[in-house]
Amino acid sequence: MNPLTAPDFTSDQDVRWCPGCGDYSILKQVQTILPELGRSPSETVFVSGIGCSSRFPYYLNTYGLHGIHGRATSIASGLKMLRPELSVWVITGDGDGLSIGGNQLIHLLRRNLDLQILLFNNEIYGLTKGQFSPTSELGKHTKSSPWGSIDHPFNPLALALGADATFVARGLDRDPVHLRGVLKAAAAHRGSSLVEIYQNCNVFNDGAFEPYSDKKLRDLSRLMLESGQPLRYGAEGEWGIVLDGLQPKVVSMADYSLNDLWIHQPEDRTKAWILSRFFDEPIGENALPRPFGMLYAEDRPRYEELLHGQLNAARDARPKQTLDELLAGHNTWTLEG
Amino acid sequence: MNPLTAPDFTSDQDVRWCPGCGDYSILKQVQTILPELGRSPSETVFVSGIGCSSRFPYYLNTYGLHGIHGRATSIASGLKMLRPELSVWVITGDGDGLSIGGNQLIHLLRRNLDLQILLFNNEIYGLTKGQFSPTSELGKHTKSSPWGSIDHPFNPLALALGADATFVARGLDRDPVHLRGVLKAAAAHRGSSLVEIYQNCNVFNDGAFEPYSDKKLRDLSRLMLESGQPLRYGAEGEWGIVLDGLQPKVVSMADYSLNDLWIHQPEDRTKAWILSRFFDEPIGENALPRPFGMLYAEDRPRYEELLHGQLNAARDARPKQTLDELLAGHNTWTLEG
Amino acid sequence: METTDLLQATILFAGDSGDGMQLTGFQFSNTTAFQGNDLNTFPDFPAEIRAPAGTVSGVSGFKIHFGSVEIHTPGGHADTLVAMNAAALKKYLDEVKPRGLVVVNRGGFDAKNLHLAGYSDGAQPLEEAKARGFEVIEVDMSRMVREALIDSGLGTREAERSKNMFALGLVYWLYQRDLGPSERFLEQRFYNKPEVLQANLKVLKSGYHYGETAEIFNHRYHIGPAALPAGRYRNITGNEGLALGLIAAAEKAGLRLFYAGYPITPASDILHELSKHKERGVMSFQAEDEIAAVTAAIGAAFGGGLAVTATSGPGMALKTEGIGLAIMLELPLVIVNVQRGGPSTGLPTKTEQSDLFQAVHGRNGEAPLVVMAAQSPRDCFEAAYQACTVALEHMVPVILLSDGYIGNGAEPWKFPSAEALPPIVPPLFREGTPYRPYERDENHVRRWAWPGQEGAQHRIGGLEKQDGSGNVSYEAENHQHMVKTRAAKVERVAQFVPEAHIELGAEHPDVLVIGWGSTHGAIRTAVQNLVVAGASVAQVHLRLIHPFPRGLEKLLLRAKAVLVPELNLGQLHPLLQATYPKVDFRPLHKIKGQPFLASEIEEVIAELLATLETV
Amino acid sequence: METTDLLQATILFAGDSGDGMQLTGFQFSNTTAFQGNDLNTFPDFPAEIRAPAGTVSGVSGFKIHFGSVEIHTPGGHADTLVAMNAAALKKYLDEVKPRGLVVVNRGGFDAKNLHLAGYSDGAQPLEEAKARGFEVIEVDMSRMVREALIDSGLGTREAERSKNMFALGLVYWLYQRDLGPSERFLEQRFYNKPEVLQANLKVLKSGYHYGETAEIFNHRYHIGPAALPAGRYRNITGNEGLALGLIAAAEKAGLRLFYAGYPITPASDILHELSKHKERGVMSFQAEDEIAAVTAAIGAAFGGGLAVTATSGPGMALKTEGIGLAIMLELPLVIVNVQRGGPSTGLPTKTEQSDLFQAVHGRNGEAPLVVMAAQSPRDCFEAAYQACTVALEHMVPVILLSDGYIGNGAEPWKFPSAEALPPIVPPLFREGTPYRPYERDENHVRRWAWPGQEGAQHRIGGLEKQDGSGNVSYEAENHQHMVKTRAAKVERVAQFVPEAHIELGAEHPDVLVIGWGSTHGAIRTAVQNLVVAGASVAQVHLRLIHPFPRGLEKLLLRAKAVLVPELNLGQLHPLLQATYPKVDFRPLHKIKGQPFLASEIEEVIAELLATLETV
Ligand SMILES: Cc1ncc(C[n+]2csc(CCOP(=O)(O)OP(=O)(O)O)c2C)c(N)n1
Ligand SMILES: Cc1ncc(C[n+]2csc(CCOP(=O)(O)OP(=O)(O)O)c2C)c(N)n1
Ligand code: SF4
Ligand code: SF4
Ligand SMILES: [Mg+2]
Ligand SMILES: [Mg+2]
Repeated sequence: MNPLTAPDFTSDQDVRWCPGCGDYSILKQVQTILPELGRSPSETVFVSGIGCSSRFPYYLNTYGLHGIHGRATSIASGLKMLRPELSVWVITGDGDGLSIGGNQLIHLLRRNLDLQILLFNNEIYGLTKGQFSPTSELGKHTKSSPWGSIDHPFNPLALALGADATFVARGLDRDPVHLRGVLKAAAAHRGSSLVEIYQNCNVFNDGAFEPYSDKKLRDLSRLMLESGQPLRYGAEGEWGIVLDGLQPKVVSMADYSLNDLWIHQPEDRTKAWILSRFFDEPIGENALPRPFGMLYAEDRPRYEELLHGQLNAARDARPKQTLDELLAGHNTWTLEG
Repeated sequence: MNPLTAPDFTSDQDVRWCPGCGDYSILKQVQTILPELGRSPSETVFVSGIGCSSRFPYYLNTYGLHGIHGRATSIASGLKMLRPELSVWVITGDGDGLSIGGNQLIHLLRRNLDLQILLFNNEIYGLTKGQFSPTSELGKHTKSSPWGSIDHPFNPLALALGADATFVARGLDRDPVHLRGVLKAAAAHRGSSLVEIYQNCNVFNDGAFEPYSDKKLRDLSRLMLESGQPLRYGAEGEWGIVLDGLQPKVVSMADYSLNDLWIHQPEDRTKAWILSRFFDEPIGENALPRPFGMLYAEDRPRYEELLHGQLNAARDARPKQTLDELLAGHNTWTLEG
Repeated sequence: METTDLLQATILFAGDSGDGMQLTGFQFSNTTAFQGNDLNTFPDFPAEIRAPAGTVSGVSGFKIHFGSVEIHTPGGHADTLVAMNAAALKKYLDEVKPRGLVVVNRGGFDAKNLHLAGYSDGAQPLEEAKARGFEVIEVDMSRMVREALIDSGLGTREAERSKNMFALGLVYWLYQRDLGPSERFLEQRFYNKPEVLQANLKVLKSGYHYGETAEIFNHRYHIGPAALPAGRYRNITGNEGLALGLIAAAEKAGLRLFYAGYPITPASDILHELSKHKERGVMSFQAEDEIAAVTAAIGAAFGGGLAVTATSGPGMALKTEGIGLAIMLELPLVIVNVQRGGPSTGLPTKTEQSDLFQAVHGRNGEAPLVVMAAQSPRDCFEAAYQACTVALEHMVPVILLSDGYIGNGAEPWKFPSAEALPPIVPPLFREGTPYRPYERDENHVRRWAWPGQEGAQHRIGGLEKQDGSGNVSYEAENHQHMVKTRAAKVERVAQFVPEAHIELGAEHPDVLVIGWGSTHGAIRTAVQNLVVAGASVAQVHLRLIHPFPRGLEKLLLRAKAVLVPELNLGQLHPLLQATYPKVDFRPLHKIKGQPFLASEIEEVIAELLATLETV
Repeated sequence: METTDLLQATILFAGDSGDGMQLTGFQFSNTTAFQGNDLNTFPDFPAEIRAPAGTVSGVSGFKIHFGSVEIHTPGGHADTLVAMNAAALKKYLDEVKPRGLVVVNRGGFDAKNLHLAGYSDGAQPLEEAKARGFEVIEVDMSRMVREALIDSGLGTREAERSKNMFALGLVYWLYQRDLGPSERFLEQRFYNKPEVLQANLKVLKSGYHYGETAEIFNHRYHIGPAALPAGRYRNITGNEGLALGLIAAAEKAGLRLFYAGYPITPASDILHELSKHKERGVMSFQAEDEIAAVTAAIGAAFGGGLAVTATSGPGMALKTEGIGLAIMLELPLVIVNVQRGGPSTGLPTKTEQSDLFQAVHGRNGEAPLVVMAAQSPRDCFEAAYQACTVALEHMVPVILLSDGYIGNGAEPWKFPSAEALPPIVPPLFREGTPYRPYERDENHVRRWAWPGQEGAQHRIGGLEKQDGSGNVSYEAENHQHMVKTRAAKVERVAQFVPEAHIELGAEHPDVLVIGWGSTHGAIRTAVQNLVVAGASVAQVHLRLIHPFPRGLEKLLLRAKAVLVPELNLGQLHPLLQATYPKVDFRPLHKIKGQPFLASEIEEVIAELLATLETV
C-alpha cells in the first residue's frame, strides 16, 4: 500500500473560513502531520464544538462529529472510552473550550483520556461576530464591551495545569514548522494533550498575536522551549532566563553563560507553572517572553486504560454469568401453574 | 443598639443534617463569626447550590437562596453585581462546586467578585447517598464505583490558583478556632475568597480527614500556615520545610535553624502553587504535611467595582438622555396626519 | 388463637430514618414473594439523609401490599402499621384502616419522643388511637432487644439497632411467614461479622417467639399463594429491572452497553446497578454533570455502543440540548427519566408524572423523538428492552419514562429466558459497501457506520444537513424535507410496536380509562373492581406515548367518555385531546407526591358512570 | 423618461458577503422611511462569517418592501433585483417577479465569477435571464467606480469596495429617493477618514448620475408617502426595539435593569444594544454560558433588579433548569428567545417559530409560566414592555418569543412618549410591615423583599415550600395546593392583558386566521387582500400564548374554520386544539427558514373558503 499523504486526509468540502483566517494554516499543518502518525483516516476521529474553528472536522476525510457548543470534550470522552483504539482529536475555541465548555475541559484533563485537544485561541468569539471571550484582554472594546471588557482573562495553560493536565503546550498559526512539531508531540503523548494555538481572526481581532508572529517583534517576544535546553531567545540568542529563587529573570548573555540558565524540564510541574505565568505583554525592558512549545508533560495512567483494565480484571476475576443467570439473580422461586 | 450575637444570625428552622455531621461545626463557626463582621443579618446573604451542605442558608437568619445544583456561584454573582454593598456568601460542596458547578466556579474566581465561597469538601456525594465525587481518592469504593474509582481527583486549591483565584485557603470542621480565623480572613479579603473546608461525612465517608483531626496523627500531618512565619510543624515544632531550588523538603529542626525555613508569603503565587501541591497522603518519612490556613491572597480589582466604576464613568462622561430622547434615537421624521 | 384467612393485606413499617425500616420492609417482601404471594411495595423516605432523629420529617416508611390475588398497587390504607416511634405513628396513623392493627415499639414513646414528634405536653397518642378504634399493641421492643442481647458482646446502642429485626420477626409470626429467607439474608450480609450475625438472628427469632408466647394478639393471618402464572420468579425493583433490560438489550444486539449518568434521586440506583456488572463488559461512566453524561453517550453512540443515560427532572432539563443533537445526528440513544416531584428541585424523594410535557415537547426546534413509559417495577425490564430495540433499529433517541414509585418499588417478576427475548437488529453498515450517512431505508432509517470501519468516513453535526449525503445544507426545501422526514421516521415507529388494546373490561365501554406509567396498577385494580361489579368500564394503558400507538383512536371513539388519571395537572390529557378532538376526555389529577389509591380512581369512575347514565 | 406610479415595491440587494449589501439595504430603507413610506426589511446572510467569495453560499441579501400603503411583510417576489455578482443572480433570480428588473454589476460576471457561482462552462446566465423575460440592465460598476476614484488616493481594492454605493445611488435614482440621508450617514461614519468619505460620496453620486444620464432604464418609479398615523417616527430593528422596551420598563418601574446573556445568533444584538447604555445604569453581563446567564439573572431578581436574559433555541435548552427555579421562587424574570431554525444547531441565521413547545412545555415538573410573542420589528418595544410589566406585577417568569426575522428586520416605528407608557407597579415589600415570603394577594401574587431591607430576611429555594411561610415542606396536600396555586397565578395574568380581538375582517367570518409572532404581517396582508375582495375572513393575532387571552374561545367558535399558519410543523395548533376541542382548526406549515409570503397564506385561505362553500 502506498504511504498516506495529506490528500488522503482531505475531504471534498469547500473550506469556509474568511480569507486570511488563521484556521487555514492550522488545518494545513494538521493535514500535513496526520499521514505521519501511522493511523489511517478511518481510525481517526475529529470531534468539535461550535465556533468558526469547530467547522474543522468537515475538511478532513476522517470520521468527524461537529457537536454542540462546549461539549466536544465530553463527546470525545464517551467515544474514546468505548473505542480506546481510535485516534481522537478535539477541536475547540477559546469560547467553546474555556467559556461554555470550561467544566467539560477541566474534567477531561483530570481524567486524562488519551486524546489531543486543539484549542484555537483567537481571543474573540468569531462565529457570533466579535464579542470578547474569556481570553480577551482586560479593557478590550468589542460589540458586547463597548466601554472595554472588565473580565480578567483566563490564562489557559495555567488553568490546565491547575486541572492536573498531563500535557500542556502552545503553538502559533503563523509558525507552521513549529506548530507541526507541537502537534506531533501532542499526538505522541499518551494522555490528554492540551495544545493552545494562537490563531489570528483577521476579521474581528486582527493582529492579536502580532507580537509573536511579526518578523520584527517576535525574536524578543517568543521563547521557544526545547526539552533539556537552556531558556534562551533573541535574534542571536542574546537573552536568557535564569531562576532567582522562585523568580524568573531576563538576563543578557553578555553577562551570563549557558550554564547559568534555566534548563527546560517539561516534567517539572513547578517550572511549568512558572512558565505558564510568563503571561504579561512581552513589552519593555525586563518583560518576560511568551513561551511556545511543550511546557509540561507527565505520564499518568489514562482513564480509558484504567476503565478497560477494570473491565478485563473483572472478567477474569468473576466467572461471567450467562444472561439467563443474570436475569435470575440469586433468589428465585418457582410457582406451579 | 446591642451588639449582634450568634442568635441574631440563627433562624428558627430545625437543623437537618445527620447527627455527627461535620456541617454542624461549620454552621456554628459561621454563626459565631458573623456578628463580628459588622454587617447586620439583613445585609447578609447566603446562596447555596444543592447537596447536604447546601441546606446551610436555611439555618441562618439572613437572606438566603437555596439554588440549583452547581449554580450558587452564578446566582451570587448576579446578586453581587446588582447589589455590591451586600455581604454575600456562597455555600457549595465538592460535588456542587467542583463537579457540576466547575465552570461557574472558575469563572467566578477569574472575575473576582467580592464574596466568600465555602466549599464543604467531604470527598463524597452526601445527599445522593454516597457516590464518589471529584475529590474522592483514586480507587475509592462507593456505590457507583464498586470496583474502585478510576477518576484522578481534582486538587481544589491548585485548580483555584490555575483559575486565577485571589484568595485560597483551607480549613477543617474539627478545628473550630482555626476555622473561625480562616473564615474571618476570607471575609476580610476583598475579592473572591475560596475556602475549602474539610468536612467529615460520618455516614458515607467517615474518617476521610482523620489524619488531620485525629489528636495522635494531626501534629505530623498538618502544616498551619501563618503569614510571615516559617513553615514548621510537629508536636513541638520539630519539623520544618525548606525550599531546595523549587523542591520543598521536610527537615528536622535538630539540623536546621528557623532562618533556613521557607517563610510563608501568601502574596507569592509560585509559593502558593507549591504549597497547594502538598497533596499526597501525609504518610511516611519524607511526606509533606497538608497545609491549612491561607495559601494565597492577592489584591486585584473586583468585578462589581469595575462594573460600577464603568457605569459611573459613563454617567459622568455622557449626558444622560431623557427616556424620550432615548426612544427617539438620532434619526426621526415626522408625518402629518 | 384464631387464624383469619385473607385474600390480601397491606402492612406499613415506619420508624426513624435510622431504624432500618427500608431493610425491614424489603425483607418482608422478599419472604412474602418466596411464599408465592403477588405483591407490590412503596418505600417512602425523607429527602434528608438523616433528618433529625425522632421527628416527623425524619420518618421513613415502607408499605407492602401482598395477596393470594393479583396485586397491582402498594395498597390503600394499611391493615397493619408497625410504628417504631411516636413520630411514625403521628405521620401514618391516618393511613391505617378503621379498626386496623397498630403495633408500636413502646420504647419509642417516651416523653422525649413524644416531644420530638411534636405532640403537645401530656398528649397520649396511644390512648387516643385506641379511642379511635384502632387495635393498638404495645411492645417494648427496645427493652426486649437489650435483654436478648445482654451477653452478645455488643454495646447497648449497637444492640438496640437490631430492634427492627424484632419487629420483623413479630410480623412474620403474625402473618405466618418463614424465617428462612431472612436468616439466609443475614448470613450473607454479616458473614464476616459473626457477633452481629448472631445478634440479629437471635433478635429476629425473639420477635417471632414473642408473638407465639405473649398472647397479645387476637388473630393471626393466613394469606395463601397467588395464582400467578407458572414459572420462575424473583423480586425486582424497577431500577434494577431497568438496568437488566439495558444489559440484555446490548447483549442481544451484540453491542457494548455504554451508560453515562450523574447521580440524582431517584435514578441513581440504575448507575449503581450497572456499575456492578463490569465482568460483562458493561461500561458505566459517572460524568461530571448531566450535560457531560448525555454528550458522552452521544460520543459512544457515534462509536457504535448501545448508549444510555438516566436522570430525573432537573437533570433532564440539562440534557435537552444534547438530546436535540442526537435527534439531528439520528443516532440511537436511550434517555431514562425516573421522574420525581417538581418543578425545580421540588420533592426529590416523592413520585410524580409531571415530566411528560418535557419529554414530548421540551426541546428547541422541531425535535420529535420516541417517548415510552414503564408501568410497574416488574415491567421495567421489558420497557427498557423495548426502548433499546426501537432506538437501535430506528436510529432515533428514545425517552423512557419511569418514576420514583416504580424505580424504588419492588414486585415479584417472572423473568424471561434469554432465548425468548426478541432479536435486535440495528441497521449496520457493512464494510465494502458504499456509504452515504443519510441514505434511508423505507422506514426513513439511516445506516450506522462506526469509526474504525474502512471506507465509511463521514462527518455529521447539529447543523441541518442534506438528505442522503449528510453535508451541511442551508437550502430551504431540503430543510422542510428533513424536518418532515425526521418526524415521519418517528411516526413510523408505531408500525413496529404493538397496537393499542383493551387490557381489561368491555370492548365498547361506557367509560374507558387510559393511563401511562405508574398509574397502571391503581387503574387496573379500580377497573377490575368495577368490572366485577358489572360496570361498563375498560382500561387501556400506553407503553408508547409519542407517537401514539396504532389503533388507539378506534378504541377511544368507542367509549362514551375517557378518563385520564395522571399524577400531574394533566399532561397526557392535552396531548390526547389535541390528537383526538372528538373524544370526550375527562382528566383526573393528583399531585401529592404519592401514587393514586385504587379507590380514588374507582370512585371517580363510578361518579362518571353515574353522570353518563343520567344524561 | 417615463415615471410609473406605484403603491408598493420590493427591492432585493444581493452580492457577496464582502460587498456590503446589508449596509446598502439598510441605507435604502432609512432613506425610504424618511420619505414617509411604510416599509419592512428582511436581511438574509450566510451562516459563515465570510463564506468563500463569489460562491452562492457566500451571497448576502437584503430585501426591502416599501409603499404608500401599509406594509406588513418583506414582500414576495422582488420588483427589482440588484445583483453584484453571478452567485447573487443565481441565488435570487427565481425570487424576482416575472418580467422584473434585474440590475447587475457586469464586473461580477467574468469567467471566474461564473465558475465560482457554479455555472457550467460556457453558461450565459444574463442571456438566459433575458430569454426568460427579465429586464436585465448590465452596468460595469466595478470599472466605473475605479474610474471615478482614479485620483482619490485610494488603492484599487479599497476603491472597488465602494461599488455598493454606486449601486445604491443608481437605485436611488430609479426610485426617486433623496441622497441626503445617506450623505449624512457617510459623513458621520467616515468623519475621521476624509479620503474615504469623499470617495464614497463621489461614488454614491456617480451612481445617481449614471442613472440620470446613461439612458439605460425605460422607467423610473414614484412611490408617494404612506398614510401612516401622524407622529414622529424612527427606523428600528426588532432587537433594538426589544432592548429599548426593557430599558423603558426598568425606568418606569424604578428598577435597575440587569441583563445577562451569552452571545448567540440571532439574539446577540440585544446584548450589544444594552451594553451601550451604561450611562443610564443599564447592567449588561456577558456570562460564561446560558446557565450562568439565567442564574445570574435570578440572583439579580432576588436582589431587586428587573432581570432579563435573552438567547435562542440551543441556549434556551440550557436555561430550562434555571427557569424552573425562577418559577419555584416566584421571582420576576423575563426570558427572551429570538428563535432560529432548529432542531439542535439547525439553521442559525434562518428564521423559524419552532420553539413554542419548548416555551410552553419545556421544563420538568408542573412548571407553568407566561408566554408572550412579539409580532414585528416595531412591535418588539411594546412586547418587551408588556412582558416586563407582567413579570414584575405578577412575580412570575415570562418567556417572550421573537425570531430571527423580527429581530434583524427593520420597520419605521412611531415611538411612544415616555409619559404615555403605562406605569409598572411591582408588589414591593415595605419596611416596617411584617413579611411572610409566600403570602399572596387576591391574584396569588407574593410580595418582593430585597436583601438589605430590614426585617424581611427570608430563605427561598427550589424545594417545594409551604404556602405563606415559604418554609420547605414535603407535605402532600400543600404540594398539590402549591402546584395549583402557581398554575392559577399564571392563568390569572389573562385578566390583566387585553382580550382577544378581531384585528381585521368580519366578526363572524367563515375563515378565521389565527397566528402568533412574526407571521403577523403576512397573515394581515393576506386577510386584507381577501377582505377587500369581499371574502368572509378575519384575523386574530396572539400576544399572549400561555395562558390564552380572555375572549378567545368566543371568537374561535364563531368561525366555520380556523386556519393556523406557523413557521413550524404545528405547535400553536395542538395547544389550541387541546384547549378548544370543538373548533375546526386547520394547520398551515412552512419550515424553510423563511417567513411566509402573504400570497402563500392567501391561497390557502382562498382554497379553504372554497371547500367550505362546497360543503
Ligand atoms: C448553547 C449555545 N450557545 C451559544 C451559541 C452561539 N455560539 C456559537 S460559536 C460561539 C462562540 C465562538 O467562539 P469560539 O469558541 O472562540 O470560536 P471561534 O468562532 O472564535 O473560532 C457562540 C457563543 C451556540 N451555538 N450554542
Ligand atoms: C441537576 C441536578 N443533578 C443532580 C442532582 C442530584 N444531586 C443533589 S446534591 C448532589 C451532589 C451532592 O454532593 P456535594 O455537592 O458534595 O454535597 P454534599 O451532599 O456532599 O454536601 C447531586 C448529584 C440535582 N439535584 N440536580
Ligand atoms: S470570523 Fe475570524 S475566526 Fe472566524 S473564520 Fe473569519 S477570520 Fe476566522
Ligand atoms: S450524609 Fe454526610 S454530609 Fe450529608 S448530612 Fe449526613 S453526614 Fe452530613
Ligand atoms: Mg474564538
Ligand atoms: Mg460532598
